[in-house]
Amino acid sequence: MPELSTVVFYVFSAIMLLAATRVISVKNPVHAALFLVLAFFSASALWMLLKAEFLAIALVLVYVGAVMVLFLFVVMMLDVNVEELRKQFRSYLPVGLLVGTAVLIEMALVLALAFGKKSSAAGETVAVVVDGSNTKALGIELFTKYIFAVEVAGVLLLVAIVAAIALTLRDRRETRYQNPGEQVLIRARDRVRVLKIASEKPTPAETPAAPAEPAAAAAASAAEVKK
Amino acid sequence: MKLSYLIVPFAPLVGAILAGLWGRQIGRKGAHTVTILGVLISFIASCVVFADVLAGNTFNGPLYTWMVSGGVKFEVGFLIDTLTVTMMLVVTSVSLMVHIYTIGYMEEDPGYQRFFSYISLFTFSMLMLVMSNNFLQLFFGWEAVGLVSYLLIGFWYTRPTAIFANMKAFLVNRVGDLGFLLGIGLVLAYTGSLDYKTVFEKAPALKDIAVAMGPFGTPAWATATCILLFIGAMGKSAQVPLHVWLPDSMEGPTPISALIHAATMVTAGIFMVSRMSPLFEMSETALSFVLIIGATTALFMGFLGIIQYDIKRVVAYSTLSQLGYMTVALGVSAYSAAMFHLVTHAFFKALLFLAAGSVIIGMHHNQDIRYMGGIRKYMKITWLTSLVGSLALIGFPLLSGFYSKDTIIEAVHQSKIAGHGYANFAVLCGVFVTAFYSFRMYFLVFHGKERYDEAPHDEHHHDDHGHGHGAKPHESPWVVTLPLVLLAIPSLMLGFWGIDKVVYGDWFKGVLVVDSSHDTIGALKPLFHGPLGMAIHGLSTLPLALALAGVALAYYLYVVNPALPAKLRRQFSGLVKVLEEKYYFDRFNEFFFAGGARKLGEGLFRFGDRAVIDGALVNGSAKSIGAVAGLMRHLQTGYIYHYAFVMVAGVLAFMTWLLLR
Amino acid sequence: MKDIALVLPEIVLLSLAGLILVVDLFVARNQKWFSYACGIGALLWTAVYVYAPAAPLDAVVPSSAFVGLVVVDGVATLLKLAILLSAAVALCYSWTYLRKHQLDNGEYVALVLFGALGMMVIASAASMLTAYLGLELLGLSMYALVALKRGDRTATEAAMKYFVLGALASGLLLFGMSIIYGATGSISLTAISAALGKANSTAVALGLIFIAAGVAFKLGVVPFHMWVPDVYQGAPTAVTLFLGTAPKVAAFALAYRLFGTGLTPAAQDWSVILAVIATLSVVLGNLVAVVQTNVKRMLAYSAVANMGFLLLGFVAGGQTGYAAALFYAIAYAITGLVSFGILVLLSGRGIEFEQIDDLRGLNARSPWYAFLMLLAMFSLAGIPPTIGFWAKLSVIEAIVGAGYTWIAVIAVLASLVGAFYYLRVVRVMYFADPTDAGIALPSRGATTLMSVNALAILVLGALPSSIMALCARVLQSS
Amino acid sequence: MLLSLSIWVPIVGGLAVLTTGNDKTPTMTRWLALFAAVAGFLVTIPLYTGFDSSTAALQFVENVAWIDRYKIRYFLGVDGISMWFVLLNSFTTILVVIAGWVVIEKQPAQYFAAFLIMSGLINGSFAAADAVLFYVFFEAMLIPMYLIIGIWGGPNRLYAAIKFFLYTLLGSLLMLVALLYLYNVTGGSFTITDFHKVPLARTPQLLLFFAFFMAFAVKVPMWPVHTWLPDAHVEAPTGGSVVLAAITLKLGAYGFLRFILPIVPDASRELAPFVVAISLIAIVYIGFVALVQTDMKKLVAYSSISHMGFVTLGFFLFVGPQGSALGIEGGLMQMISHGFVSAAMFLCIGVMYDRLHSRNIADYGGVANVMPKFAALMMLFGMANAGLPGTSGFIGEFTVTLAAVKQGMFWTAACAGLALILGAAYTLWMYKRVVFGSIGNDHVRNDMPDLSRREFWMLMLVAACVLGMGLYPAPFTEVMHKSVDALIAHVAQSKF
Amino acid sequence: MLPVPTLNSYLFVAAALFTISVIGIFINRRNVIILLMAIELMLLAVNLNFIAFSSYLGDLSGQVFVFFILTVAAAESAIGLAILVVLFRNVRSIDVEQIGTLKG
Repeated sequence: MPELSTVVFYVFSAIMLLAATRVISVKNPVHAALFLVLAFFSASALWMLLKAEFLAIALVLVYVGAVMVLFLFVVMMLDVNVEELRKQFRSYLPVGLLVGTAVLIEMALVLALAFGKKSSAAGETVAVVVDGSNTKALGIELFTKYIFAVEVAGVLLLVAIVAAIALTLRDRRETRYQNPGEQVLIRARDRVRVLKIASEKPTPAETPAAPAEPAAAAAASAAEVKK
Repeated sequence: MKLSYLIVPFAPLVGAILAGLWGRQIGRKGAHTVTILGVLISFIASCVVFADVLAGNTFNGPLYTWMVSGGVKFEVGFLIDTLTVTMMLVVTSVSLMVHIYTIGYMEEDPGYQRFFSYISLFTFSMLMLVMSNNFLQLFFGWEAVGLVSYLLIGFWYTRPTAIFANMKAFLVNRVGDLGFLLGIGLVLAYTGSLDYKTVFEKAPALKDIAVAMGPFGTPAWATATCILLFIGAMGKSAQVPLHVWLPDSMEGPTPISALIHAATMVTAGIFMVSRMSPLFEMSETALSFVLIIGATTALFMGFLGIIQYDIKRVVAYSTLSQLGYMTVALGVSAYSAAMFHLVTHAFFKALLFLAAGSVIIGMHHNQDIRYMGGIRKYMKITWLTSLVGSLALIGFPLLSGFYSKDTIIEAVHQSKIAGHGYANFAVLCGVFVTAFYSFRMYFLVFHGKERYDEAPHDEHHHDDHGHGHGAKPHESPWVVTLPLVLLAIPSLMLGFWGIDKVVYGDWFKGVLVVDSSHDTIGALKPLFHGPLGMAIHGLSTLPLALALAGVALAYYLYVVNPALPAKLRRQFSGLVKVLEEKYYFDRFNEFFFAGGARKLGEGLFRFGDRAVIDGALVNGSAKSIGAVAGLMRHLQTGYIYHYAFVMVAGVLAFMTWLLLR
Repeated sequence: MKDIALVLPEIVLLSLAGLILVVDLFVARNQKWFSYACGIGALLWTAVYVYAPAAPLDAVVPSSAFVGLVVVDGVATLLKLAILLSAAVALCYSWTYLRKHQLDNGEYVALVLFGALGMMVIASAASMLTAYLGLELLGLSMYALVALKRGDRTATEAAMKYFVLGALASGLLLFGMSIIYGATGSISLTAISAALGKANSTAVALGLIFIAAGVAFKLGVVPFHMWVPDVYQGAPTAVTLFLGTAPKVAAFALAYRLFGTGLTPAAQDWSVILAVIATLSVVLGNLVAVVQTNVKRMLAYSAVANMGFLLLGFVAGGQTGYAAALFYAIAYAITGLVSFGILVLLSGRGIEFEQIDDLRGLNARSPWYAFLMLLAMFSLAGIPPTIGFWAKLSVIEAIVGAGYTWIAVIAVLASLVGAFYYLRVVRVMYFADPTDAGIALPSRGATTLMSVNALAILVLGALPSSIMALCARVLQSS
Repeated sequence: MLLSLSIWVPIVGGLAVLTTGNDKTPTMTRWLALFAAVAGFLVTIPLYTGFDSSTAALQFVENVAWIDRYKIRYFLGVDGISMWFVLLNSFTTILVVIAGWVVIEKQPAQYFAAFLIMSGLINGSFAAADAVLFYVFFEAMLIPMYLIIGIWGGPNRLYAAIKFFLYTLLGSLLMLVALLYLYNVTGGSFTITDFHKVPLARTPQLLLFFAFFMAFAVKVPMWPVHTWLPDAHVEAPTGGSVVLAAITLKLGAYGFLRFILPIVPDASRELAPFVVAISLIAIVYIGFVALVQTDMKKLVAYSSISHMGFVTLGFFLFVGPQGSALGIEGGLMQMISHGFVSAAMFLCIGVMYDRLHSRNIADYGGVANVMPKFAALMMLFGMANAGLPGTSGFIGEFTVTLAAVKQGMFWTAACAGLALILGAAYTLWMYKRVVFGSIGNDHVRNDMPDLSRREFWMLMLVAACVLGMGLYPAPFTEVMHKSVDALIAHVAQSKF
Repeated sequence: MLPVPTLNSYLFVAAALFTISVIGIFINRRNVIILLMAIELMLLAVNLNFIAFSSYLGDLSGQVFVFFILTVAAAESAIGLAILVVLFRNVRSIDVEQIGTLKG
């Protein structure tokens, strides 16, 4: 009878791979996101097996709690026509599977060549524990040895914030607003432009009242008010 | 180095430069004055040198070092000996005559100064050629005279025929020059020097060395060299088959025909072979080659003279034929005879040409002998001098041509060299032919019915006398007739005076080398009993009989029975056609060489350069790069999944490499 | 405190960037030049901090900080200087363009500064972790910058492609890093280098392949180059200018840190991989550039080819090879600043100046700019006496020296093809008649800066000795 | 200092012209350009007067470190092989400036500047004793030339310019690889003389041979990589054609002597028959092609290729110690002479082009009637082109042919000698159709005044050189002997 | 009988996950959001690798790395989604095939 951990490994591995397969194959992005959540959960379980408890928790918290929610948000927000996204999926499948299989087989072969000896010999995971807690150990590492990296990661998040805001915030330029400073500073000649229009020579045969009207129209159009 | 040596060639050069560069400033008179003065000085200096050489002072030395390369010293220098001085005298005297004659002949030509400049330049070049003591300078002169010849044939450069003829002359000469150059190359390659003296000294040891000449097998050095050098002579001296340019060169003004294409330049080949006699004597094969070429030229070019109507062309063919005689003389090692004939021929042929020119002036630049006749009444001096010239040409006893030509015929008779039988026949037959066409022309021009008013109107000739057609012929001015008279004198006397000294005497001793095994002149020497004796003996020999027969026939056909020639012409139309077409040499050359070269060039250009190199290779590779690029840009489909696929495929490829490693 | 002192430039830049972000909120819409000036000032000020403790550059004693996360050595200092200066210059060129294209907001400056910070982190990376974080910092800033022209369809499309492929690439890189970590048991590059001898070579090779893919993506070399043309073309030209210059130096830094220091013992493996990648890039980049009509896209393919050349320096390996590649990166940054900078400067209001035909008759309209562009083109083509020639010379020298003569032959033949399209730019500028399409004539200040920048191509082309020697010496001392 | 001056005086002059030039009123520009060109020539004269012809070593040496990283040095020096070309180039620059005096209306400042800068660069490549320095100058001159053809060229200039550039670049890039290879073999030196000394096995020699050969054969140009030349010449403005023909082609041939022969002597000896064969093809094939050209410039361009065939032929005639000198010096003389003659021919065509704006032979005819002075000068140059003794054109062809015969390669000499006929044929035929004959059309009658004073003296200057060299070439060869002998002695030794 | 999971087992699982996500990226032609999710999956696979190695090596730095990857991944998805939103505003679609105007 296999150990529990062994069973757990196989079960969650299977779930994770299946969920991953579904992620890339389902038609509805909402479903995909949910399958992704499933995959993350399974992965989290595997990480637990590997005694990386903090990371396993963090994965669930960060990913499932935050990132996936973001995904779902976007999916909902974008109002995607789901039906349209389904065509022509299968026709590319064989090529994709072929290459995928090739990649997988080759990777498996190379990995077997590379790490086969090591794994067959030990087969035992080593919990990296300092003072009994993975979290604590990790924390100490992060804030001593890796403080520089933490800072850079912080900048990274800042960049993400700046970028996301800069990209998605509706442009202020599109809203019209008054600038009192500009309004005060403006001068008369900027506002009203007097155009000289060569008056047409009135033919004597026409009525004498005729010239008055066009002149008024010209004056009206000449006074062009600037913004 | 004596000053006179320098004066001889450079005086004409100064004249040429003055007349050429400042022609407009010094005017017509100035131009002919400086050039004639130059040539006169040159002539006088030549006489001085002549006297000096007579006194036994020869000279061989460099003027300056032209270039040194690869251990070879290329020099410019003079070799003054009897051969040189003979040529110097001939060149300067004939040139002087021609200069004077030109004053009259070119009187109305707009290119007057240019003309004088050219002929003086020619005189310079020719003198440099003959005075050279090395092959380089020889080649210099060789090409320089060719250049001036080119310029002068095309003197009337608006005439299409003239500029065709001059190009043809230059190119045909170039063919000869190629041979000449290669000959010089062989000389240099084996002797390591271009200096005559050194070469002649080293030659005997080298003569039998086999030379690898590709398709021509491996002839002996002497044979190869001599034949190649002779090819040069064939070009310059218009030997079959490189003779084609000479008749056409008559497009040039007549003084040129006299000076360049009769008296001097064309004999450069004869002079050169004589100069190279130490080399030619080493190879009987080469001599045979020379002999056969010369004999062919002598006879077959004579035939062509028979049917020509253009007065200058008749003389031109006679020149060809006479050059053939000289070449024959070279072939039988009778160099002195060749040189002697060269000298006499220079005078009487110059005379004939100038006389022809005089006739042409008299006929208002009509050259067709069918429209002449009976001119002797109007142009007495021209007539008489022409008669002298013609008689000298046919070898009438006591006249200069007789001595030189008869000696050649006798020498051929004595020769045992391969081809001598053919040559013997050719020269004898040639005597008859020469006599016939010479007197055909003579009778047609000076005797018989006056036909000058029948001339069809002719557009391209140079008649701006203002006389109009049909005007009576008139005697030429004294500047024209004076040279005729002055040239008639040596034509009459030179043979008689010179034969014993030049041919049978010691004049060329040590200069012209003859191997005793084929010394034809040496064999004749015992038979020679003075010039008078030779003339008397000549009366009873076959050549004179043949010559007289030719004259008689001409008289019968063109004076007694003038209708007959036309009939005969119709009768033998096939033969006449061949002669009219000059044995189809021109046709062949034009079709095969000129046309062939153009076709080949066109083919290489269109196919080789355009289609293959540019089309297929250069633009082709550019196009294919463009095409490949155009295809490859389609890999960039714009779709993310393709991009991702390519990336993954790249990784996959590397993993495959890793597994197969 | 020593640790802090070593990363003081980064701290300064970060603080200033944050400050600008805040100050910008209070800067009026039409006074944004102030933020830009501050940004440029921040970059230059940081450069001073980079340079000040370090002089002379080749005498910098390599010192690591933060328990082996960061290393400050000559290479890092030089690279940081190059990055900061080129970023500052790019920002100078961009100002007018951004204003004309209504991109003149404070976020732009901040993102550029953060990007520069990321590059600095890469340059100093002594651990795979730091390298990765720097890379992501740069990457995220760049994604955002490309997308910043929000209303523009092509810009957002480019950003999306860049982002997805970039994420894929960093996934590949991380996968490789995890394998290397597994094989060597460390993420510190020096430790990896030490452990590599004992590690399983197949595992290392597998990791190398994935790391190479990640680095190759950042460099933009075949077959991981597919984003380059689309992003260069789609992004606003000012962003392209930034993207095409400093990050190339950073990409060198990444490659140098990973391959040149961490994975050196596995050189016989990765040099083969890089040789293939580099050769393919040189050939494909030059080939496809030939048929482009959009000058930005053409320069993108040219960048692919040039980065292939740069990578050849790594193929050659050793100090010589890295020095050649480093010199190449700097030379390319200088040239890239000119070529893209001129496009940026000449762009009119709201119009992208990007078709090759837009340059028609430039010589008739502005001979000076035509000449400067000509310098850039000949430098890219590698014709002396420009700096581009020396860059190519050093790289080819390195690979010929390493025995890869055939690659050198292929590379030079490909750059022959390359010369064709660079010449086409010169051709339209000089030989064609000008069209009516208006160009903006830049301000005197921009022209002066551009002149200095472009003449540097020529001057450094005539006297490349000092900078070449510097590249070699900083590598030796590191 | 002299060599530096010869390089930098024109370049600085060019920059001065470029910056101070005023395209609206170009008089000052022209005079400044002429001044720079003349100054550039004057500084080269001491190279001849101060030349020590008793040594094969480099003279007027300047050797300072330039790029330490690769031990690249600013190493200048001339020997008997290169000295003349510096002078020739500086002289030609004067001609070019005069030729473009009033003719160039479009951006004259850029025009003159381009030529002056190019002049300096060319001097640099002839004087360079460091391979990279050579390469830098060699390549850099492509830029001004590209612009010259492209900006001031004829209707098909775009194609011609790019073809010229890429063709040349193709060769030189391979050379770059070769240089770097040698750098590694020598253990880190770019000095050309070090390349000469380094031993090399057969295979690398052969590969290096082809790398260098591509570079220089394109430049010479040799068949079959010659097709850029006719296009470039036809489209280039007169000055461009002059420099291209007179100078840059020489650079290719110069490369044979400076690089190929001494660096890979064994490969050179082994492949000499190959080079001789394609030289012959160049001479004969191109001669025939030149015959059928209807464009004067193209004709002269093809004739240049044919003439340059003699140069490469001469270089690769390995005849004992003596004969080689004849061939190599003959080749060098042919190079110098061709510098004068081709320049003159292109200037002549330029003179006609300036009047009728056509290069088609068919558009002319009877030019002698209206331009007698010009006709006379062109006759001289035509004859020089046809290799007439007394002109400079003769020397090279003569000596190379002699050298070939001397080598025992009679058949080669005979084929090469065909140029004697072909050269005369195409030159004279063109001359006949263009200059001789009656006036071809009204344009010739009305629009072709005889030479202006400027043109006359420009052509006279060349004419003097052509004749002077033809009549007294000794001074030209004197300075070469030692260098050529040293080269031959070097080539005779195996490097294996 | 199930074998006890070894390091290799984890690596295989991670590799499989990695492969699935890669396939997801290039097989998906319709939905950009799924692309982003596939990227998350890929990072998950990498994390699994790191943690597995970390455990088997007894070295904490792998876990530290994972911590940062998680952080970065979050930031990345934020930016990715922001870009997606902007793109959607321009294109009115999240169809991958719609974003192919830049090509060639």
